[in-house]
Amino acid sequence: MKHMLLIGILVAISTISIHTGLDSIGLLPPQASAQAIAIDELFEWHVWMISFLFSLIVVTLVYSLIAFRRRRGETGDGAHIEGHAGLEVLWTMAPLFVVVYLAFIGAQSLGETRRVDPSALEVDVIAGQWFWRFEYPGQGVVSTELVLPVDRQVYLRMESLDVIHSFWVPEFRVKQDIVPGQVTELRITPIMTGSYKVLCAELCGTSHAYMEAVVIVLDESDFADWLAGQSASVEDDPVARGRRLSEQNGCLACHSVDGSQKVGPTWTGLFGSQVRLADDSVALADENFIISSILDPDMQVVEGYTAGVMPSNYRDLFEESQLDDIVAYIISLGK
Amino acid sequence: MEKKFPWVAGGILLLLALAAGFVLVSRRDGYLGLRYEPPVPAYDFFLTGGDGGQVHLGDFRGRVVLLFFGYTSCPDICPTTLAELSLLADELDRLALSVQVLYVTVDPQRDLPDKIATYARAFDPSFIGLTGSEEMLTPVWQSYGVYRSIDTESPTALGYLVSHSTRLYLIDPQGNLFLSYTYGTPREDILHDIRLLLRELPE
Amino acid sequence: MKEFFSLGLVRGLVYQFFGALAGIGIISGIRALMGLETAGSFGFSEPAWVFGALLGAITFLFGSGVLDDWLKWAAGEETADHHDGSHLGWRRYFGPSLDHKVIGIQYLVTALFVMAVGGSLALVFRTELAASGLQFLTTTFQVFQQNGMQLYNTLMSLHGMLMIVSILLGIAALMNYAVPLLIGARDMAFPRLNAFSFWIAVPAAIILLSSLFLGGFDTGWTGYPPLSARAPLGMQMFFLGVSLAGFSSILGGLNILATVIRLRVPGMAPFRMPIFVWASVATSIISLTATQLIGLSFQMVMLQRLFGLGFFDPAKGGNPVLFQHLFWFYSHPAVYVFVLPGLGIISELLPVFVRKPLFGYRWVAMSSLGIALVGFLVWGHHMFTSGMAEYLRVPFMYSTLLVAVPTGVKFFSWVGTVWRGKISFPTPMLYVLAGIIVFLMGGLTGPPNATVATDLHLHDTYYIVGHFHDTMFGGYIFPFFAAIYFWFPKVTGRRMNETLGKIQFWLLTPSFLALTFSMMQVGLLGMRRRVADYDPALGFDLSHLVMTISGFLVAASALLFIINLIHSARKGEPAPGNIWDSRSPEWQVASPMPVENYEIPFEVVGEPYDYGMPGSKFVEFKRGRHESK
Amino acid sequence: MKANKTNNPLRLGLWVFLLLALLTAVEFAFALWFGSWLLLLLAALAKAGLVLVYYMHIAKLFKVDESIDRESYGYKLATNRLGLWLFMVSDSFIFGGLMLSRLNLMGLTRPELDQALGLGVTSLLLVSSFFMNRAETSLAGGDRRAFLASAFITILLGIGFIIGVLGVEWQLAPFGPGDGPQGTVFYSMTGFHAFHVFTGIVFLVIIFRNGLRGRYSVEKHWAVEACAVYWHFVDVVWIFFYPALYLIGTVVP
Repeated sequence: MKHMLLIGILVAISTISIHTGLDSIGLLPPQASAQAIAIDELFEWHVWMISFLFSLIVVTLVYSLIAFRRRRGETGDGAHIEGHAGLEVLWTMAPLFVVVYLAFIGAQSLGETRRVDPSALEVDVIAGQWFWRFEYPGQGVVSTELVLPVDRQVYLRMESLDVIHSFWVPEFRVKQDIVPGQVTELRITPIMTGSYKVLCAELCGTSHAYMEAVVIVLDESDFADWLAGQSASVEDDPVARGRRLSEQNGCLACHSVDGSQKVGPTWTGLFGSQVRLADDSVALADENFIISSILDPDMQVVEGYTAGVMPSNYRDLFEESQLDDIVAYIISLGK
Repeated sequence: MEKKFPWVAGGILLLLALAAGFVLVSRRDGYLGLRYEPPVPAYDFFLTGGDGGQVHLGDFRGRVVLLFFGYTSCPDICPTTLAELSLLADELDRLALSVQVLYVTVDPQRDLPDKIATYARAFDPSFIGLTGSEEMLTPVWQSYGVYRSIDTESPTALGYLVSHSTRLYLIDPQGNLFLSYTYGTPREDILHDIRLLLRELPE
Repeated sequence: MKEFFSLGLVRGLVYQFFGALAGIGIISGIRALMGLETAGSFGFSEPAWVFGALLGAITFLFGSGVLDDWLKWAAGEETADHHDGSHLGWRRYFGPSLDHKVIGIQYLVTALFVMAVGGSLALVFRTELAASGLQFLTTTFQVFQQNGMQLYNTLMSLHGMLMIVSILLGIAALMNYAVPLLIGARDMAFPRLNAFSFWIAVPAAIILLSSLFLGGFDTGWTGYPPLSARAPLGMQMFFLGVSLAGFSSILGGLNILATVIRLRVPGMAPFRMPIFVWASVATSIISLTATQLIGLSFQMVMLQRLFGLGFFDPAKGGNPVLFQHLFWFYSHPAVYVFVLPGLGIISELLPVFVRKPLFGYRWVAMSSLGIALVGFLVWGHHMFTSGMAEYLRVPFMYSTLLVAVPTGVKFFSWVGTVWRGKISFPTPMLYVLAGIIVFLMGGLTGPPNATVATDLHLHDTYYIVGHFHDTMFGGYIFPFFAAIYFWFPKVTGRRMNETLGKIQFWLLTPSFLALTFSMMQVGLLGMRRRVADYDPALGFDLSHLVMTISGFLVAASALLFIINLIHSARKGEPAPGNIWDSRSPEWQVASPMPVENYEIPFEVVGEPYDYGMPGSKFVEFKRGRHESK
Repeated sequence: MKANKTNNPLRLGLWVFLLLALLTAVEFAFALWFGSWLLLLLAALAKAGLVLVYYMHIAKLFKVDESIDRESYGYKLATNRLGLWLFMVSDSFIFGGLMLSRLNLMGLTRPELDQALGLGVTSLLLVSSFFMNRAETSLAGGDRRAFLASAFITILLGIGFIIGVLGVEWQLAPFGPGDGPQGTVFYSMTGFHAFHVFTGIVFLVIIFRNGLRGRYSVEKHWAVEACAVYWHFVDVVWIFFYPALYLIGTVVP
């Protein structure tokens, strides 16, 4: 009995120390959404269970290793104990109940994260190979940054243009894959203003690591000003339209506009330059070179870059006028 | 092995015959629509009819109500459903008096009272078209689980489209939500259910 | 020179080379006749490469000679039951042999080779990830028609699948070598099928590795479409390689099941079988059946790429989530295939070093079956965020958490076994204990992924990477090392060096714990899985440096293990007798194990683990001449 | 009527075949008048059960004598039987996966196919199953000539099935492999099944050739039994694939 008592104390000490140790290093990102609060509560349950079960097994194990180690010169075997039916039933049924209860509170916590607020702000999320685009249907605004009002649920209706992506903001906790061919939904209620990052959490190809966008949570009035500002500025200047198109469709995710080295060739000084191609021929970067490079990227691959990286479905994404705007924007980036 | 075969063969054929019979029977006396087990009281509402007057769902207590949600500039689903219902009304002949079709709008901005009423009556004089303000209609939509959203991107000749859920609800004479049908359910199934439901009622 | 070419492996490789060329030629010829494009990104069109690789695998089998007996039977000739290959010496390991012990060693060496390759790929991308920003896998870096980031994706994906293939080969090595010995059988039920199961894995591994040189693939080891439907040519080699390797696992499972059901010695009732045999049966039930689904899902994407069948192409009415259902229906039971043998090893070895019966033998045996069967019902927890039907999430949460119950029975029984024993700590025991603790960490970090709400945060993060490295090391790597240290004398008649073993242990365990702890720590804070780079502002640089260093230490310990293995094989301390004083039948016979296994057959007269009961014996040899304690 | 050893099982084989044919007709009727997938499933299960019990002799799997000598032919025969059945359990997971994909992609709708052709190839396979049983039973009864004749007929019928599916059906189908879910489902299911019919034919040719050379005796003819059981397994797969492709639910144009 002496062993049991000692082990009991050690297990208690170990559980508490593990739990406080884990808490002290700050396991989770800041809570910036109502969903985060519900999820972190459930996570707290898990941390307690992990600390307790780890202590229970490891302390008992290490204690036995020390207490029942073979002393020097000792021979013979240990106690001939084949088993104990009562114990076996106990440590089958007890975990069963714990596990079913855990699943029950897990279901409740899931329900908490999926609470529907009918007056939610609807935002359509468009994900494509390696960029994000956010459209506010009610207000007719399109932006490469997800700007949200605080304390108001946002109802994200998400579509993918090519492969499976996944919308995830660590501070909001919840994550939802975006599957081509269907619309997936996600509801988030931001509770803390500030700026966070949307990350793509499903491997989607070469630049998956860099597929991210900015999320800005503003209070109600700032958000209204931002909305007004956005919808007013529908330019009629092709270069501005070209710039907006290039941002929203992920061109600038791979092509830099300041000459810096990115996945694809830079656009500064591209127009009118002599471009050396992979097959050692040289081409003049005029309008139709640029347009053909957009529509069939693998036809004329620039030297030092690999074919098959740039998506080739722009043909059904852009109309004629939009291509001209993009060319105008490239021209504006200087000879 | 050899001796038992006739019994096995007989057993199989008997089993299949029984199964076929079971399917046949369950088809005949059961309701074909999706049944609310137990029937839930239908949300009672006051909406504006063609003459501007208030129409109360409760007025139709004692009769079967076929409730459908749509709008006048709806290109496809609503007109086909209403056409089916008008054919159904003809086939009901003597039972027609104890069945009432209500057509509630999901597009209050454009469907003014007289517009939706005349639209409904065009399919069958007995049909009643109902509309109202957004605040009056929202609770009705929600309680019947009607999903509606205005699509601004795909404008057609009739202005913006409203995508909406297309279920047809059957409210029994006691005012309970009893059955519901998906779009495209053949007319005979609805007719079969109405006859079954009304026959159970004491004449 | 002629002697060199007579080796089955060499002839197989030569046949594979020419078979592949012939396959490419045939398809290119047909395409030319049909006026289709014959050139492709790597010289030939994709269908030519795929058929070439497939034909190469088939001709490898003919060349290696593993089909010879079957071909004779088809031709109506009789063949000898057992070919006695002992006259060949070491060369019998390089050709098809029917002896389960030779096949076991062949599996072991191939497993270690594949693990070394897979592990070193990890070191490459671990070095890149040591600091944020791209250091050498940059966008302008070019090799095998892949830029730095594409190469990262390929290395990461190949690391995943190569380690899985090495685990499958490793458990096949343990099961093939030990199960016949433990149940007193002369050999496996189907020796030729056993040889075929090994030799199909060799061309499969070659094809899998060739994906690195044929443009790589960027989908991770899971190969989700639509990304895998548009990946470079290397994707097809990956799919084909895994499908072929799957046959090795399926037929291996079939063989183990038939052997255990049909060839146990008289008196060995089911509940008197060694516990590792129970674990092998549970594992084989899964690998026999579920493995077909990963083959099917991969072949479906291959058909989509080759012939345009729109399984997972939304434009053709396909459903990308269907792939995930089919894929995970295998791939979750697969992780139980990986760990069940390891847990069986822990339950088998613990009593020997604790000198005490396995606590609750029947419960532990049933828990293996329990894990295997419940394991079939839980695959949905990989898809909580995938856009599958909403109503499926809660049921899969309940079924996933239910798996923790039989796993718990194992842990508690191990603690029960250790209680009031007489414990000694040779190297195998160290690995068994570390296996228990590391697998416990793996098991306990599981439930947060099982409850849907927390999984919404954890899915596809480094927390998951830490979780499955814990379960894989605790459930396979540590018990695998323990088993080799334990059974090495039966193979070579010598024992492995204890001091080297302990050095390797104390080099491996702490660094591994640091590796997975940092993985989980950064994962919780927002580090995504499968990314070539991470934002310096997140402050993960230190943790990643720790991970890279501990990765190298783990690799160093693996290297030390291989040195110990090779050194001890020739110059290890001779160990002919029952050095662990085990009751198990194979230790009652002199080492190294004779080809016939048990010239004098034995009968089961007692319980397998009655340590501590004076005078009790597990097995009794028929004519009693061969007296043993 | 003297029920000697050979014609009793042969007559049983005939009765089983007739019942299978009747059940196929019943299945067709179920599809036409009831259109309830439950009835189709029951009919398919009944047919599969009949083939498993009477043609594939599943009972032999459990009537095993443990006590005989481990190296004897009888003991090895029982082990071989277990191995074959384990293989078929494993292979059925591939067809299970295909069936689930079919249900996921098309639900209770089916591709637009020629019913006469469907019934035609199905009866070809059913008749071949009968002759396969007749071949195995004749050999077990010692009648080598009848075995060779029936085996040859089975080969012809098998080739006829493959020509019917690949040669005729694949050309006539109103959709290509890439046209929507119908193409995907139809070509993958019939393709995987036809491949297994092809391997069955190779197996048949081998046992036919060895049979000609007198390699098989009444006591030792495991290869023939294995070929028969495998052939019936491929037939059982088609028993489930046929309603899933031709009979269930409503046609999608």
